[in-house]
Amino acid sequence: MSTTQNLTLVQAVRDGLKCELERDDDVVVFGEDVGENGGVFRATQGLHEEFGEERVFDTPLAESGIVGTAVGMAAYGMVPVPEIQFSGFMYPGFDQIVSHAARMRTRSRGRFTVPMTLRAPYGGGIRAPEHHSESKEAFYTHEAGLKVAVPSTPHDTKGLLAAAIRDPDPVVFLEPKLIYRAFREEVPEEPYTVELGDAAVRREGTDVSVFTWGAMTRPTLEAAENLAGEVDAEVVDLRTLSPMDWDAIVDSFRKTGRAVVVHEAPKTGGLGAEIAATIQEEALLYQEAPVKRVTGFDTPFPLYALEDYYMPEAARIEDGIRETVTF
Amino acid sequence: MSTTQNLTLVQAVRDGLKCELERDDDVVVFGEDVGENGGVFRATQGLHEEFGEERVFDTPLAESGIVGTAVGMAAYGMVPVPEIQFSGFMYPGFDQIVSHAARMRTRSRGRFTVPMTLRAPYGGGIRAPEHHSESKEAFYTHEAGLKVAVPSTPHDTKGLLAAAIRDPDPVVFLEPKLIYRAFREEVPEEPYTVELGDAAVRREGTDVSVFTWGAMTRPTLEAAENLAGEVDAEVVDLRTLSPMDWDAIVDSFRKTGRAVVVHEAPKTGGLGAEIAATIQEEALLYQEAPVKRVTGFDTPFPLYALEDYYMPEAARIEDGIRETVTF
Amino acid sequence: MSVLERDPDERVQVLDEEGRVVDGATVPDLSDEQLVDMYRNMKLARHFDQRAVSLQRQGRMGTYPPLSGQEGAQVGSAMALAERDWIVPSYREHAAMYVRGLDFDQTLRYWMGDERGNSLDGLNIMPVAVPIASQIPHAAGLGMAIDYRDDDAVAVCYFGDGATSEGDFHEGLNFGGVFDTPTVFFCNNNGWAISVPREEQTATETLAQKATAYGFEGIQVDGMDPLAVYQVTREAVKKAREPPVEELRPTLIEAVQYRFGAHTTADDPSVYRDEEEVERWKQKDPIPRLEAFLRDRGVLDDERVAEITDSVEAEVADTIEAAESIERPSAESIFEHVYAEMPRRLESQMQYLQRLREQHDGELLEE
Amino acid sequence: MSVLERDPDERVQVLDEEGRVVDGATVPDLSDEQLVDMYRNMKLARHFDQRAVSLQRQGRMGTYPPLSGQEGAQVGSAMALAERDWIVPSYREHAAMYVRGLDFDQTLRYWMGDERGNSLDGLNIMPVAVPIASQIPHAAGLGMAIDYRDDDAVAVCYFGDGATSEGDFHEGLNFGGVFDTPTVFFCNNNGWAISVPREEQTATETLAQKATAYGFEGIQVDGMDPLAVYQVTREAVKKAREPPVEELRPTLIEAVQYRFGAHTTADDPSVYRDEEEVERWKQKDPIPRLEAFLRDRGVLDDERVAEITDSVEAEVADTIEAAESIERPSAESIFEHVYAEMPRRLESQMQYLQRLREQHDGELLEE
Ligand SMILES: Cc1ncc(C[n+]2csc(CCOP(=O)(O)OP(=O)(O)O)c2C)c(N)n1
Ligand SMILES: Cc1ncc(C[n+]2csc(CCOP(=O)(O)OP(=O)(O)O)c2C)c(N)n1
Ligand SMILES: [Mg+2]
Ligand SMILES: [Mg+2]
Repeated sequence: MSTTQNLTLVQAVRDGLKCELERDDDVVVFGEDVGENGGVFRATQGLHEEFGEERVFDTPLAESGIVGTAVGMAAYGMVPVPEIQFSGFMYPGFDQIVSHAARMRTRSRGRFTVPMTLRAPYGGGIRAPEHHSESKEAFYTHEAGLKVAVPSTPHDTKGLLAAAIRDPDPVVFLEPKLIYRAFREEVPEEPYTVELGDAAVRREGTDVSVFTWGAMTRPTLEAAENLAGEVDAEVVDLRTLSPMDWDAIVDSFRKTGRAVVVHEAPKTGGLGAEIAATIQEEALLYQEAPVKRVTGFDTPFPLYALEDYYMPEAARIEDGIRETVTF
Repeated sequence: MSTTQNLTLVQAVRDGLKCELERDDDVVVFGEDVGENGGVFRATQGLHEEFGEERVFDTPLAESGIVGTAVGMAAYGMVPVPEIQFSGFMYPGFDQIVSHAARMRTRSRGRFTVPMTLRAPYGGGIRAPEHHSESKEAFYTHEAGLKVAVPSTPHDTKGLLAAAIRDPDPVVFLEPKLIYRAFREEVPEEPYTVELGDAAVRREGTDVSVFTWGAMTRPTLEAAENLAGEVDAEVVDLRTLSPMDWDAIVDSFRKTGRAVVVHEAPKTGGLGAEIAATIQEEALLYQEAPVKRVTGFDTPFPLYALEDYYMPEAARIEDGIRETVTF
Repeated sequence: MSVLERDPDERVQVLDEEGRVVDGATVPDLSDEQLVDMYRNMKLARHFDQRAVSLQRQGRMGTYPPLSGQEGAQVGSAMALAERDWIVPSYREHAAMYVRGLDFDQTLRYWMGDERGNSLDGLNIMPVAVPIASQIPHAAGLGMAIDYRDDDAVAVCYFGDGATSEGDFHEGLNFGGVFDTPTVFFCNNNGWAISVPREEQTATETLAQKATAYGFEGIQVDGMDPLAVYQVTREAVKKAREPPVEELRPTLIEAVQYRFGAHTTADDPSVYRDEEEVERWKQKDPIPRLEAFLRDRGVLDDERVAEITDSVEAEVADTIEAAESIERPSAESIFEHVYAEMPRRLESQMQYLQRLREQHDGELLEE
Repeated sequence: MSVLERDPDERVQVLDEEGRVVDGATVPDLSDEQLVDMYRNMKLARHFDQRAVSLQRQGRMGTYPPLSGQEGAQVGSAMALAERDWIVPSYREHAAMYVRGLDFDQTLRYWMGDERGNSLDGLNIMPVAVPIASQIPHAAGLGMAIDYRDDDAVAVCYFGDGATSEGDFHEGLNFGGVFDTPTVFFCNNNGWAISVPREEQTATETLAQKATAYGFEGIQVDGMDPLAVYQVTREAVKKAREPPVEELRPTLIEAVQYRFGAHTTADDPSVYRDEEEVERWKQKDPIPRLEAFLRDRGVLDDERVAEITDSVEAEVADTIEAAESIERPSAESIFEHVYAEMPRRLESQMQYLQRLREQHDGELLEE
């Protein structure tokens, strides 16, 4: 058996980066404050010292420049792993993401590709200033050519990150910062991958399927546990949001006939909509209740005094599950 | 009766701008090539001459600058009506749209507002180069604080545009360029508004509700006509995509029990998903078939040799309707 | 000759590190009262800042961006404006906002996570802008609007050294040049953008020279010399109002300074910079410099300084008291001010939240 | 002394409008054969351009961006590169791409709406970039990668005068300066961005002076003088490979030129500019200028010119024939190359389209 380390999620990010930097000389890590400072969340701590200025470096404060130069490096055969300091600051680089990273392969019929992994801490719950609590994964899942992953455990983090970095296509890798340091898990020291596109059933159940990802996985599991006895809920952590594991979703739903989707992002146009739409498309005849969405509201993410009202929490999720099974 | 003019859709844009420029001195129109050149689609033709350089002017080639200065002008009390030359070029200004235009009111608790109308030609079908055929309305409808409108007729164009310009909130006004000159309609010379948030039933029917907007309205109506006798389809032109007219959608669906959504945008995460999700949420017990989505594919919009395969056309929509009524 | 007409590499200074007037410099024409005000504003800002950091440490406030070291640039520039002028701040301009009329309790309220601290009613201040450089095009747009209305105001836009690398810096300044707007682009070059030093932001020698790319003047000033900052800003504002023939209204001011503390309370500067560097810059502290100058001028003495210190402490204590005694914002306020009129879907989401809270005896979702 | 070491306001020129070598200029060290090649490349590009415009008029091609007038800048710069160097084009660099190995039938294919024209197999050319200025950070990134690999290549990035207003211009050049990349930023200043004249893009006198904002050199060159362009580019490339001590590798070249025709075939320039202006610039046409120089040098005569004209016409005719005889891309190719491996949902969308076409007897969706 290989040795393991007891790591938090953010330490697993760091460990994943380290393993990939060791494995492949073409991998480079860069962004604002990722060098000597080791990242504002310490996700790149020590990597600058260990791999040197050429492999792990700071950039000017310019997100379009960060993503745009990554596209150029990728065209030359490198494997860029840029960081955007918070997902709310990806927008100045949005054009480079959707117009170039996502399309270079199509545009050049496979001649040029962008095997970039664009990391960003995402989601709310840490009493942060404005724009620091966004979850707008739906922007990226609506853009063909991109993949999107969101881990929910330290083990998955390292494995999904490795898979993303080795993936020949651009992956937007959103890290749920609320749980960066929330708990620890045994993580192999060896490099390994967790395949992109594979959901994980975190709790088996027969009454209702609850689909979620990232930081919402924990309150969702908590809600499921609180309801145990009353309701037997299956909890599926989607892990990769594009491409989505539709088989896992539809299979679970065919079994239970009821579903709840939990996400932090605003309800309208969030991924809950796509999941509900697909379920009724593929399995209407199994459907015994509306697919329920327990989500953030259709408002800007409020400043932190009110963020606890905004984000789904176990009690709210429980209510959603209960309503769905009693429909 | 007031006098009317026989206008194309793009002429109605121009007429709408003209009326609002006349009505309110605070309205200014600007963007790339909207001045002397009158816009690359002639949507602002003659306005520079008529209203002068102060009211209608060219800007440097810089979308973030265009939207960002509009936000500043709005804060000072003006009513900016910037144009982005094609909706595919809104991304360099995306941060200003989502981080500022959408949020200024919330952020300042109503002290500062952005009554901007951001116009952009949108959609495919005109054999245009890469990035000129996008329909990514779902990006804007997922962002709270923005409104989104897409007209489908010259009459609505003038009225919706006036409503957008007079609206105290930022409106992303997407103009279906495929039908800019496709047909003419009688349009009152007088200013008037078509209320934001109101869908229009374009064809009454009892068997199935077909929801669509913009350039897809015509092939959808064509499909409905082709099926007349066989299927009695109701066609609803949503016109405003945010806020959506949920009452109209759910009412129509309660009547027919079956629905099809037609849009050009990619399927996954497109507005069809939100409509399907809402229908099953609000009216599952009426639902006799899956809500069908007839949409663009989950690929980048192809270069024009293949665009006809990408865009829904009447025959494809007919198939979708038929499948839905025979489910 | 205007101080603006200098070689951009030559840094404007009025006071040296000991607070003595440097050779050839003219002391700006400010009354003793105004000078004492300037001093008091800086003292107040410094004390406020220290208290704010400790509120954060005590868990009474969220992340906070301190300004110690940067009082000279903020107070000096803001005092150079007329009542009708506007400022467009980033997130660190607490002192400039105070000078322009915003009480510090509002600033605290904002950093305590309450948007109402940012509503700025009746003040010519734009709200705090968090995305770096994104406020710069707003300032150009304000200038365009001021011009359109034929008003006589000037908009002063604050941003950091790191901000000069963003596309919005470029687009904002370029619009300023093209539309010849009454705007002062005021760069608080505090040497660092979190951990990235100024030298790694750009390969130029100065930031002021970037004005060359927009066709208007750029000038470097000692940002820890409040008199020099006042003077340069006043001339830039004057030029914006009444530009000489053949000259454009905007100016890029690079105020060279240093932040003594962390980037924000979430940052640990010891990871990336030496204590020795900090000590070196503390020699340029704007507060003792102006104090020495005013003592020398006979406007301040021990007694007056003690009085000011006391009044500053009392004001900050009141401010904190005020900020902490305000009632929490209501849950409903999440839904307010998203649109002028609340759309039906939002209303039903608000009702859902109200129902939820009732069902759970108001317990749900309370910390 | 390098030609780069000039006042940025002084425009480099080798040939005057009559094709005579200007006082003090050195003719670059090119063989007669190379010079004739340069001439032929420009003639070919001009003829191709005229035929492409007429293909569009006849409905045989979609929107097309013509280059007539800009051959000197494109051919002169591209010929200054070594085999291993890269170019990063916008959408108008057909001639530069040709010189770097891309046949014109590929260019036609692309503008006929077929992505395969953009696949550029085996060539050191990045694909056509449509969003203005967005390719500039790519060129900086290429340079960073070249550096990382310790390769000896240089990346030349083309963009227009309008592009200099975009944030990506700023961020790309700033990264170039900070990371000291082997990049030449080549601005085709053709006087207009669609209908907006250069004077309304920015308030500066030159575009070259914008290099001051990034810490490296900027230089203006007569973009309709292929020899001057060749020379300036060659020196910029040389500097990028072997920078003198204390100098940065990148250069911003502003090649001042004019587009004789419309912005694209969808544009009508008579709305915004005078025929008289066009005529004035036609005096500087790079083709007769180089022809006069080469006749004078005894390298060209009527016979040789006629031969070249014939061969150019034949080549373009073959090119068009080739482009039009290629089979249409398949409907399935919409789904290919979106990802390295086709996700299942995409596969089922492809199958749906195939089923649809079968059901409708292949009639559906065919023009
Ligand atoms: C667009 C954007 N990217 C990144 C950040 C995260 N961030 C906050 S402050 C900061 C450094 C800013 O440096 P500078 O402009 O010098 O201003 P200073 O804080 O030193 O006053 C960064 C990177 C942000 N707020 N916005
Ligand atoms: C980001 C973006 N905005 C707008 C456009 C539309 N557009 C295409 S070409 C052009 C003008 C470009 O001018 P310039 O940079 O001078 O290049 P030129 O075409 O003259 O070579 C514009 C506005 C675009 N392609 N991309
Ligand atoms: Mg700084
Ligand atoms: Mg141009």
